[in-house]
Amino acid sequence: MRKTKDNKSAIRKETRPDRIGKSAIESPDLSIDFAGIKLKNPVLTASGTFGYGEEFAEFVDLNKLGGVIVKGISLKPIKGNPPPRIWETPSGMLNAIGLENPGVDVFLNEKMPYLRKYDTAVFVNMFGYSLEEYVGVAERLDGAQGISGIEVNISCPNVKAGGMAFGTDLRATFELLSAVRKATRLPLIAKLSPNVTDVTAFARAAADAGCDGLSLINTLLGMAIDVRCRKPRLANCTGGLSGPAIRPVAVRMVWQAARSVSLPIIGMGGIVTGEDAMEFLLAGASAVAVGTANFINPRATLDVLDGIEGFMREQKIADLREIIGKVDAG
Amino acid sequence: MRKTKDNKSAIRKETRPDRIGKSAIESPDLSIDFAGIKLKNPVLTASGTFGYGEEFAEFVDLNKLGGVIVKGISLKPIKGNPPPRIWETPSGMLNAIGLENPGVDVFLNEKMPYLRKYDTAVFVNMFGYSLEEYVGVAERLDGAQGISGIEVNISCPNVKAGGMAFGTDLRATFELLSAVRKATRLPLIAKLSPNVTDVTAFARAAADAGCDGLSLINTLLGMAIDVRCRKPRLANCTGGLSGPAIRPVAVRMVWQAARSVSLPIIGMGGIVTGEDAMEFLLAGASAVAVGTANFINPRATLDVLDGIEGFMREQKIADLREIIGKVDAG
Amino acid sequence: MPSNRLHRALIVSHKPVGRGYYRLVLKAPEAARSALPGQFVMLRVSDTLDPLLARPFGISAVISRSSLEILYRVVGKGTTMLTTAKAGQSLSLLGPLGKGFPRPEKKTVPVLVAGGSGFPPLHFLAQRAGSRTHLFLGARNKECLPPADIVRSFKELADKVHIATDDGSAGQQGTSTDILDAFLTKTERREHLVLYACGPHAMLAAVSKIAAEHAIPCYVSMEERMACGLGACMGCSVPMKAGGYKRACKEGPVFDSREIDWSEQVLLKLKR
Amino acid sequence: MPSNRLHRALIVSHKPVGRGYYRLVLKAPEAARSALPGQFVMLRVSDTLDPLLARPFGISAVISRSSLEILYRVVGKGTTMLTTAKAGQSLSLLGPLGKGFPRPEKKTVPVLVAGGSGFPPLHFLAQRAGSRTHLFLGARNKECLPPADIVRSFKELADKVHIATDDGSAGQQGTSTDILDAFLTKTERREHLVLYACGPHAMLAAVSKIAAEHAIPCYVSMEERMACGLGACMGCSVPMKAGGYKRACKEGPVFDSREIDWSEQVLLKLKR
Ligand SMILES: Cc1cc2nc3c(=O)[nH]c(=O)nc-3n(C[C@H](O)[C@H](O)[C@H](O)COP(=O)(O)OP(=O)(O)OC[C@H]3O[C@@H](n4cnc5c(N)ncnc54)[C@H](O)[C@@H]3O)c2cc1C
Ligand SMILES: Cc1cc2nc3c(=O)[nH]c(=O)nc-3n(C[C@H](O)[C@H](O)[C@H](O)COP(=O)(O)OP(=O)(O)OC[C@H]3O[C@@H](n4cnc5c(N)ncnc54)[C@H](O)[C@@H]3O)c2cc1C
Ligand SMILES: Cc1cc2nc3c(=O)[nH]c(=O)nc-3n(C[C@H](O)[C@H](O)[C@H](O)COP(=O)(O)O)c2cc1C
Ligand SMILES: Cc1cc2nc3c(=O)[nH]c(=O)nc-3n(C[C@H](O)[C@H](O)[C@H](O)COP(=O)(O)O)c2cc1C
Ligand code: FES
Ligand code: FES
Repeated sequence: MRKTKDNKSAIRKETRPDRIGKSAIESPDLSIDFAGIKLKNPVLTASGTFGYGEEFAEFVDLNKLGGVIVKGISLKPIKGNPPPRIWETPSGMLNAIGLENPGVDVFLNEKMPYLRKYDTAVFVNMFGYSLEEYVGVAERLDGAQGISGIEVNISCPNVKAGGMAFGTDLRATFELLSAVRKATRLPLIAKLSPNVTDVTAFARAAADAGCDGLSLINTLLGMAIDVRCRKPRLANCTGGLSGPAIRPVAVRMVWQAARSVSLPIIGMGGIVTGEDAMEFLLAGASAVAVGTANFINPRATLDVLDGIEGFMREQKIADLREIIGKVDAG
Repeated sequence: MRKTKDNKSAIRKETRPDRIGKSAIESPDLSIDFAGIKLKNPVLTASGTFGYGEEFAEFVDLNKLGGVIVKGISLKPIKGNPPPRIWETPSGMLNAIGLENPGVDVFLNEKMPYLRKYDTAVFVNMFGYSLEEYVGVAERLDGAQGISGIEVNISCPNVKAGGMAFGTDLRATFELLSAVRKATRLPLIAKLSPNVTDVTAFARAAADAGCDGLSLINTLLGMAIDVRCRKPRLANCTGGLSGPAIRPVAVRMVWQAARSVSLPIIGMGGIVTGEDAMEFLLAGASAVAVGTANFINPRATLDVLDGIEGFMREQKIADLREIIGKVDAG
Repeated sequence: MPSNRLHRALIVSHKPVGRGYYRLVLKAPEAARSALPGQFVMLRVSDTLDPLLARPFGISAVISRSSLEILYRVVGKGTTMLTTAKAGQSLSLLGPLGKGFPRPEKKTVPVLVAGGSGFPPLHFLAQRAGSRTHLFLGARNKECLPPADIVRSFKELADKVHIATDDGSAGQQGTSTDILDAFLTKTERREHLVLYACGPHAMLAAVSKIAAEHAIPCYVSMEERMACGLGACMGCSVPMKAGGYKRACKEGPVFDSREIDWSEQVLLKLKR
Repeated sequence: MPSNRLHRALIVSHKPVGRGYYRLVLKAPEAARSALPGQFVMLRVSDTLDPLLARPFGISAVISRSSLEILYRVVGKGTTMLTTAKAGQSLSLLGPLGKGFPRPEKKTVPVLVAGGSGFPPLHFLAQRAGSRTHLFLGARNKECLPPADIVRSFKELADKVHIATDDGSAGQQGTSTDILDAFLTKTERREHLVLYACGPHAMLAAVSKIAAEHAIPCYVSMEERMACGLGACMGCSVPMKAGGYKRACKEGPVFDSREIDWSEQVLLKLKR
């Protein structure tokens, strides 16, 4: 697959008159152009919930996915937080993994070769504990083969420095993303924090810094307590809330962001079914990422894809462009 | 019941040496002094989920509750938002009632007389569309009989002006609460918005403005879309997410706020059982409010109360002070 | 103070009855004793937190002094889950709730109009109202009509059952309101007729209009989304002509059709 | 590419077996064929979103070429809900997962140590390991031991079953590690002994210490909280002496006890 980055800001693709009409509906067109990246379909995997692809290859033909967003990568290997790291909550879960990862060099040497075997877009989620580290990772990724885009995580609630500290401060967000922008020619997608008063301000900051797309949302900061031990359920004390519980917040933020900037958006947060995904597309996302659902059903990505396709057939929708952002909010 | 407001900032009550030891555990002491208000127990009803008490009197002996927080009251009657106003989500619900209420005068003339018949603390939740309206309501409540305290809602996500517009701006929060503070001698409880980057800053602003306590959290701003009609599920487009889905976010915010100010806190958000309530108390809340759970079980308040009492017995805890804020966060 | 409206109701029987419907018989003596046609109950379909809220269902019959009947259509998550409840288990039941249909007077000839899955409360009304009743049933096609057993039961209870389907696969071709209008037009003594309708909003608006044209009293049962069923959440509001809203669960679900602001109603709710 | 580890497994039988345990037999031919002692499966207890995550359970036996057995204790929301699943229904099953116990060599005398509800994977190991096996069972009191049927089954499979209870209500008074220590101390030919342990972390740490003192190889099964079971979420981490963490679901749940950093482990996890 060729991964072009021309015609960056466009979510659009050329009209194909031959695919309009009845026959088109029988096999609806799910391909999209996301920030200049051609995707077979809008279904991606949310970072940190799909490993580096390999973990799920037994269940999902990676070639069928719109793309894989890998677990967050940093300059140096990171050990992560002590256990317990996860806790289940009503229709959701808390995690405080602490961004455990083998570092960018090991990733490029040991994980990318596997992913390159597939004809699917690869997005590398990355982060740092300082601006310099972010830039360092971006520089290394810039040279690497087979990477369609970089998803910059400025919103991880589970590390003290870095992560959310950037993503909840407008100025820091702008400066960080601007610096990363200079460090790479790859398409840049800013993954925004939902733990802010006004997500649209951060969306604009990302646009101003030259990003090509947005991902939202990351997890909501949460906490649960073991009332008998009187200790937090997570050793890290607080963690990130994900899963269906947060979907209404996620749909709202995607909708708000889509109305305030023209960048294409990867929507995520609690997607389990094709209909869930449709909510995000209608709210204005050009693609979606399936996260926590992978844990309860390793084939969730394909089920979501089938659901979207089935819905388009049922509703006689030939092309995703007839859906994206098309909620009638009165 | 006498409702004093001396010794405002204290959550504490006098030690009663006669109640310590084994016998105390057999009937644990659930009474608390919340901002100078004596409560029989820490279980209150969250505003907007328990009507004006009367609606639930058939299921709950109001005399058994720590207190009733009534549906939000404004200066003039308010019609509310057009339907649909509610939508169910995974382990939660969205609402955009739009603060429908009969206005402060009707409230005082028609609803308060009923509540005064009970020996339970009454907290009046109130709001306005302008600072002047907030002040106006506070002034009227100030003179009224049988009101233990005012809960100032600066966090309703469902009205365009007012509500959340105040609660997400630090300066507006401080000015509004200061003005309301001047308008009444009743204990003032600020109900904070969870839709902010840093809830502790708002907690401090409320303390600085002279509030006597905090309530948190109000609902998270959310949205759901009917994918077949391509319309928001709520006529108001967005709404407030409540219920068990948001509990981890609520516990986290209570914990953060309790560590940053010394005001007593009413914790709420997804409480369904006594154990859920214990999480809030351990996180630092001095009292709890049961909200959405009233809809799925009209006796939820009493079940929560029984659960807390049973837990204290099981754990041989004689007094709530042994619990409040006692999470060991390492 | 155990309320006599909050029950653990034993499932006496629970069976599919065709056309996507289930018949659920619940033992809840206090509820059965006091239930009136048009009232409803809130049922929790499971003890988990998803689905969270109880579901409202009209009472379709009182079976004995201690049991009542619910007829429900499987439409989504909650009703699908409900189908797995077995006889012998019990469910949390809140009710009877709301105000029922005003009781037909002695001379009244009740004209019942049911659209979609709106027939259950009307079935209970037919059961109580006696044999003068006329029933109008409308559906897209035969398969969308109420279950055959229920149609039979209506035929036993009522004077006449008038059926219309959009495609003519059963009864006359047309909508229930078409045949209702024709019936009213040709009926000579209209002074004792009273309309009772339940179904989708668009159909209720149409029935309401016809009632006004023929100057016949008309009561409609408004099935709004509900969270509490008790008048506390303010979620189930119905727009009133006089301005403001009333709560379907408390002041309704049955309203005099002239009270309702159908313009706004229809505009906003065409979805249902 | 239908994976052979993701199944809709038919419930062949599902019964309470006493002392708070249930025995669940599932038809999952591919899983049954390849399962090894120490491996586990993830079961979804319902199709709703609450509880959300699948629950991990050790495989306690392979019953036939096509069925495997799960023994579980009812401890919370998920296991309570699971009890309502009926024979004839099917459950989503992912597995077998993880690495099992290293297969005992010909001459090995396997010494199994089970605490709390940690016995199911050891039961499968006993089934495969043959009659030289010794089993140590410990519990607070008689009622906290594994179900009587299972104890009996262990007695049939193993050479000797050693029981200890804190209160002496069954077997010897003391902990399983007390009697294990005594056994090892008095055993003369220790070179063929290999320890296999499963249970609460504190007990595993104690067994690990005893193994080290007696210089006997020791494998422990670490039951961590899990979300995915597939090595993707990084939620099930076990701290390693060499630094960093390994995933219980992928590199485990069975680890050589010497690999694990028990200091941090015990400190953090005394809750379980
Ligand atoms: C007073 C009243 C009486 C009713 N009586 C009956 C009856 O006798 N028999 C019957 O089959 N149904 C009746 N309904 C409708 C019934 O409540 C819904 O079909 C049911 O709640 C759907 O639940 P679900 O989880 O299966 O659907 P969901 O998955 O929640 O939704 C599926 C569809 O049903 C609609 N819906 C969901 N909840 C409600 C609700 N509370 N009210 C109306 N529509 C809803 C949704 O908008 C959606 O389109 C009544 C509703 C009301 C308000
Ligand atoms: C590899 C592995 C094998 C296991 N094998 C068995 C077995 O064969 N038989 C058996 O009865 N149990 C086994 N368990 C434990 C079993 O997974 C838990 O008891 C179960 O998940 C509890 O679910 P619940 O919803 O009923 O409890 P919850 O309501 O979720 O929690 C109740 C208690 O159980 C603990 N718990 C919850 N989830 C887990 C988890 N994933 N792992 C460990 N503890 C947990 C909680 O900390 C809490 O104290 C195993 C666990 C693992 C990781
Ligand atoms: C266990 C876990 C690990 C995650 N790790 C990362 C990560 O490394 N980088 C990142 O940007 N987001 C991470 N996320 C957030 C998800 O990518 C996603 O934004 C979030 O979970 C919401 O989607 P969901 O509700 O579908 O899971 C993680 C989420 C979970 C549950
Ligand atoms: C239907 C509904 C109406 C509400 N109305 C009000 C209100 O008038 N004033 C207010 O401060 N909070 C209002 N709330 C918020 C609740 O008081 C509470 O803060 C929130 O729902 C979280 O608690 P819960 O998850 O237990 O419901 C309302 C919530 C719901 C669900
Ligand atoms: S359903 Fe709550 S007020 Fe009617
Ligand atoms: S359970 Fe997810 S990595 Fe082990």
